[in-house]
Amino acid sequence: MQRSTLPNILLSIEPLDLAAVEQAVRSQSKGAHVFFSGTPRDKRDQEEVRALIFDAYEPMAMQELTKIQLRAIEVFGLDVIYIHHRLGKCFMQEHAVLVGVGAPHRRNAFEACMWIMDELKSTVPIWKKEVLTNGSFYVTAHP
Amino acid sequence: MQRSTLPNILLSIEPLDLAAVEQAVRSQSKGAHVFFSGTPRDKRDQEEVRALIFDAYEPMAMQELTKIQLRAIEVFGLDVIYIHHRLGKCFMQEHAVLVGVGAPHRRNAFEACMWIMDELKSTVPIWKKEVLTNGSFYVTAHP
Amino acid sequence: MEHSLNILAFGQASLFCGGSSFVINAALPITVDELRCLIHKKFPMMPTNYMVAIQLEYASNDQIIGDSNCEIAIIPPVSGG
Amino acid sequence: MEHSLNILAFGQASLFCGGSSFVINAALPITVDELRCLIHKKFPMMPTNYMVAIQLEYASNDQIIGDSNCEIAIIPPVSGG
Repeated sequence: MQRSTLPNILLSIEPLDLAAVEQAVRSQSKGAHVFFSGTPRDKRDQEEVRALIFDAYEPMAMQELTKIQLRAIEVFGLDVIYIHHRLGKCFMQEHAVLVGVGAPHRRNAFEACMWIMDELKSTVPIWKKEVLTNGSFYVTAHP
Repeated sequence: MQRSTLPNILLSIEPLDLAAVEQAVRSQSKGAHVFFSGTPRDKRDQEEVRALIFDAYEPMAMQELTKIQLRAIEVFGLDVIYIHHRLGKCFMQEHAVLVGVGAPHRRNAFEACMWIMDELKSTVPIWKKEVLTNGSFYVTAHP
Repeated sequence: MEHSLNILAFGQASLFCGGSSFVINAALPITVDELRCLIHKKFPMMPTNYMVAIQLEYASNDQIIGDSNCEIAIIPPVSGG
Repeated sequence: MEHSLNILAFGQASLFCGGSSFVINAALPITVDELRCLIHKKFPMMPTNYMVAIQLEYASNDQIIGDSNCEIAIIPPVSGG
């Protein structure tokens, strides 16, 4: 299988690119490919959300994401895995997070992708602020 | 939310387009988007597979896919759902099947996508022939 | 009175009946189960692990076929996806 | 002897300490639990539902901090994804 130059783990202030992830997964895996994209929800209670701002403790976030990557490959027998997370300002309809996995069978691909998102949301030091259209910020105390 | 002209249910002899599905899901749903792509495996026992050929009982397949679509929306509370299946000759690295769903929360999006694929594989009248590189065909008796 | 039932065949089934459809002669009404017996007599080599669809819907074995114009198909195990 | 520990603060925690880092003076070695008490004394309004990371790894409350040069961070509940 050809190697891709797309990084498997990425924290990026630029918009994330599902087509690139999909292309990279497809070139390295036959069988079942599952992709997850999280986009900002546009409401916080009654208030309209205009954008998200993501901050990270970058070196630790990279290390935690790498742990997730290695564990997912081992546990679910993945052929390939990409985990990309947006940093900085993320507008509506942009990807906040992208996960792409390839495995010989779909059950493993689905379960890996779910597990990756559960882990990411509980361990990776990234924080979200919601920018409301009234100009205020909302910071979740208990996500 | 803007409507998309992409059909929600599609049987197509043309290559399937994940980018189009992703774009359509994103324009109609905020929150969690899950995409599944099945590509042909390249081995049948020791023999190399060159392509797949899909035949369908088309009017019944469309009807069964529509049942899956409506049930998935109802059970999993989806915002949007696309199920596209390739017909005719499908080469390696082309999508045999594409599913895209959008839901407010990721658990529902993942579970819907898994359920859709399970249903599709057990009820939709589509049949696969594997074209081996030695020129012979392989037809699964018990998939 | 005998009727001619046109039966559509797909997937593996079409390999055993030599094409995409065939005709079964039967006195209507008959059940799906009875139709299966007639098909088995005509094509004894055809595996019997198929479903029958009537008017694009999966039919149970005790469902009755009363109309020779309804669309009948035999659906061997599917393998899409 | 007192050492100055530089503590990185992220997310909600940074709203309570007025920036992305602050200094705690402590006689080393101390445990993570003892560090938490010192942080609570300095910033009583800061919620205590954070984790402590030492050298980029989550630390348990009984882990010992013996080196004032190690990188220490307080990690409030994360909200990525």
